Amino acid sequence: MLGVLRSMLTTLSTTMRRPVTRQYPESHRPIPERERAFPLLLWDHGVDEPYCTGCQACERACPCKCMTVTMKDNPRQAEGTSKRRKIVDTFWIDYGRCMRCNICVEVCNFDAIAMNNTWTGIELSAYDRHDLVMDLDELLALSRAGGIVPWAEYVGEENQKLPPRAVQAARTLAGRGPA
Amino acid sequence: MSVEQWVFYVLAAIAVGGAAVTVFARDIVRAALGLIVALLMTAGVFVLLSAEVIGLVQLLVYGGAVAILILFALMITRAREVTYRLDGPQKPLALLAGATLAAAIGVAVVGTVFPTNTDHINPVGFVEMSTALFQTYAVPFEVASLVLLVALVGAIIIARQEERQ
Amino acid sequence: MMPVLGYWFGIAWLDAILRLAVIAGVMTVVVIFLTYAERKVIARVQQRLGPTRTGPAGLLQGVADALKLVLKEDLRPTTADRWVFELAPFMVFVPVFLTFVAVPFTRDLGVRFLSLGLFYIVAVSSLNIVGFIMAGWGSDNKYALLGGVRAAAQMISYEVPLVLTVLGVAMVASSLDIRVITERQDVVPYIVWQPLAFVVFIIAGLAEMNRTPFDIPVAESEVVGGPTVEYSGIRWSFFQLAEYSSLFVLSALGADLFLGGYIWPFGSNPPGWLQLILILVKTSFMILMIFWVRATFPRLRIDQLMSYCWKVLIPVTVAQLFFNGLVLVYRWPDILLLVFSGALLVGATAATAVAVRRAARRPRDAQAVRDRRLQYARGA
Amino acid sequence: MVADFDTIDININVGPQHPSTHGVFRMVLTVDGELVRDLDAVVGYLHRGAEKLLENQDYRQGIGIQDRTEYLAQFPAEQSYVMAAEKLGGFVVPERAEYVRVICVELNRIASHFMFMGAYGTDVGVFGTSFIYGFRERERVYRFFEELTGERMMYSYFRVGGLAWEVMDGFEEKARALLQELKRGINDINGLLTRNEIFIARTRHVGEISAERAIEYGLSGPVLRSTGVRWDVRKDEPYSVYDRFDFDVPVGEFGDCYDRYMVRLEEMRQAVRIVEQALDQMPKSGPIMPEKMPRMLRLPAGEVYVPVESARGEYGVYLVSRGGNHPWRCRVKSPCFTNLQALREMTVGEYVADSVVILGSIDLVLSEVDR
Repeated sequence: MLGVLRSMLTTLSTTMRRPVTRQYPESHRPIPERERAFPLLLWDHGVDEPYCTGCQACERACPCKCMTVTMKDNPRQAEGTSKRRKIVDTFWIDYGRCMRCNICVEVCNFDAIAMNNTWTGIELSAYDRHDLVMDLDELLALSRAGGIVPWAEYVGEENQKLPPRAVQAARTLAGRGPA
Repeated sequence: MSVEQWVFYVLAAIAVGGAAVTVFARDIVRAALGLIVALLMTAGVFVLLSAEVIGLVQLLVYGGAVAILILFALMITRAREVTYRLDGPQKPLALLAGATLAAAIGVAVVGTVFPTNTDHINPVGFVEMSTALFQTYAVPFEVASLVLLVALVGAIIIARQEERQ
Repeated sequence: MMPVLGYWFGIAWLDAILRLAVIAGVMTVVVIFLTYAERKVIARVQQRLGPTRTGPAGLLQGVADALKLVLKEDLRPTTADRWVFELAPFMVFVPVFLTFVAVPFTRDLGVRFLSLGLFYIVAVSSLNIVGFIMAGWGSDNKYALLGGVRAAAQMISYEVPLVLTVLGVAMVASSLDIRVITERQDVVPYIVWQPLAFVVFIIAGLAEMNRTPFDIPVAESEVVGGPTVEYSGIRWSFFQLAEYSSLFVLSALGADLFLGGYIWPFGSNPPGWLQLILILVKTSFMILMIFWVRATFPRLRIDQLMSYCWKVLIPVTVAQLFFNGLVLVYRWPDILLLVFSGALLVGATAATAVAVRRAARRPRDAQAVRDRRLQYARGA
Repeated sequence: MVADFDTIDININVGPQHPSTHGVFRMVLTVDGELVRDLDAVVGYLHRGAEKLLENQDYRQGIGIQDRTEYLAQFPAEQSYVMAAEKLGGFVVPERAEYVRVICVELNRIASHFMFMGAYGTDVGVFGTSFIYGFRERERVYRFFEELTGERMMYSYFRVGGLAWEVMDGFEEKARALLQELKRGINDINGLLTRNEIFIARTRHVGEISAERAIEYGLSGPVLRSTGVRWDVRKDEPYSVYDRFDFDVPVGEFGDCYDRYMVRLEEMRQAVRIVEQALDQMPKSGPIMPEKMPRMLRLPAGEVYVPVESARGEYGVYLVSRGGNHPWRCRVKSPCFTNLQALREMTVGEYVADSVVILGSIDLVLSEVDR
């Protein structure tokens, strides 16, 4: 009988504590800096074009084959406004297949892809799974609007004592924009 | 007809219906449910006759306990639809017994002089009944309860025998 | 509701119909808010917020649920026994509905005040077992059948201690009229004279209502809702209605019988509004206890449940009845009622706890036990 | 005539959509009234060909599959896989990485056991309270992991040779604060269930299995230890840095459901101890990957089997490499699959209600059983 009473006291004590649940759509919990939602492409505001050159390293490294990338000659290199010889032509990521393993970020030579660490990457829902296939514009939209910046820009010049590449991997994704 | 009469006829009709289901249903659980309906309606008739105690006892004992036990037993055995004829060699005897009982009831009903003035009924109170049962007729009451005891023991013995086989 | 309704037009049957309508309305409202209260209370126990969306603080959640249930499709499995299946919810609901009739809430507020009220409630409430059996059998579903059989075994067993406890109170009050019983408690509520009866009343009541820790017939993790597994929509809502109204009725009854109802502790005739507050507070107390228990306890197993009933509850309640008889017949001082009842309560709980602990510590040849059970079942 | 009224056995199909089969597991019970006469376990509803997938992916990609194979104790699964690859390639893992791995694995063990406690309480019939208590604490651990790795469940944080990236700032303080919270959570579960007479009555002497039979079945983990066999890969075949910690291996007495619960409860406390020691001993800085790791990992030919003590028992990865950047064959020895074999023996002769409790006490992860 004492055990039963002890159980009841335990439940009584938790009744006195503060609820741990949240009113979700109204109140978001802060998500950590390293949050890995779905991969996004980054926008080079300096040159006003994507960082991505369409080299397909991520496509080859993707364990679930959710990416399709094609490359083209960069017309702006001919104009002289950009140093990139090649640039991404089309880029699709099927968010329905992506397993958010971060490997694409690790293999990217241009720091052109990052895992979305804002709520926009988490609150994804669609009535049709085809709506989860993102094209280049959609992938670039957040970065273009300043919602996510490359880690190098984010931490600033003075903090860039770059650790070995593998160590740094997670950091390359970081950097939430102002809002 | 007065309201009471209406109520009586409705109750009686349902009771007869339930009894008919009990007899004619091929599904044995349905038959038991029919029996419950008949018993409950009888309780209603008792209440209509201002014999509340008897009515409630009827509900408690027959509706609540006996019928449930029957159902319980039937559900465990799970004998569904009976597809074969249940007639046995005892059919004439059963007919005879049924006819005798019907005749007895009929004679009793016809032979009794019922009070015609229903405005003044003297309901038997709980206290009077208790006194009657536990003081005046204490010995017969206890003897009657012995029958139940014997039935219990008998049931256990039968169950044990089956187990040993 | 006596003074409110009076005898309308002096016509008995119209009056009866009106009273029934009043019960139906009150019951629905009570049930809607009880479901809300239960969700809220259990949520707090679990450090959650509970319903918050519908209406202020989620108050209209129950209404929304009720609406949803009413609008949902009413499904019937093709192999179900049509009449049995469709009538079962009403068979569960009607007896609970009828018990509502005899519970007095204040001296003047109640549907009917019967001189045999307690007996009436006991008799009528036993009937809803039939409904559970009908649902279990009529669904033609093995989970439902298992649940139905469990319900029958459980409810018929726990009927006995429940009756024996209220009988103890009736003996002390020497009346079966609930109003009389309540008003005899103007000085001391019967929970003091009969603590054992009160505890057993709650335990047996929980079992009668199929609530945790005795929710074996409807066990979600085993038989997935038991008899109600095939029901949906409005028919399922009748089971829900029955469960929560019986919760309310039983709590109100417990408050009347053991906690001094609308009388104690304010003398023999407090004003009407105070009576109403008293009964509401006491009923809520009972209901909260039951919710709390629900949020805390695991479920018993059917054989443990049965042996607890037949080996513990019934002997001690019978013993209490016997001692009550001695005290009342020989006119011993009332305090002995408390002594006997309390001693039985302490003894029974201690004995149960010790038995469980000892059984838990004692080693056992598991395989032999299982083989014996199997052989027993085979009747070999 | 009489024969028609005999009681008959009925088959009850529990699962794959039954609420308490912990995923898509199915068991067909033959019951006589409330007594289970026979049990037929059906697995395979969650087969996704994880082993085959592993054969087609390089060693880094495979880590993500390991997370999904064992979705409640992901770090032990990752650890087993990366340790197999390290053994094959002869890499030496930096000490700091080993400590971080141990911390992750043990926290993950706690999270997994919390999940068990919650689900088990629900199996026994607590109306969600134990579930929320368990999930509340598990959520804390997952928040911590999220901060560390960026994902709540599918971490892919361990890499062949070390870790994918450095721990976050304030790792140690956050871990210590987390442990304090977890201790309180363990006390809550303990207070709710351990001494409760109803819980004891429901689980004690239910689903017992003897030590001999358990070994014959090849059970492992808490299910084995509950029978009194003191066998734990961490102690008996120490891997990683487990030989540097002082911890006990709790064992049960009867091998019943209650003992399995108690063993897990005690294991949680021991895991807290391990994490505390690891935090003390951990080098404050240092590399987390060997100096020279090739960009694309190619392992020499050979075969290797590496078991680790997962939350559910011995989780092992058997790798066969024929050179190249992906395994030629990868077999996962999953503890649940082995433990599940004993289910029939444990359950037959018990009551229907117990079958769910026994199943819960094995602590299944179906994706790991079916792979």
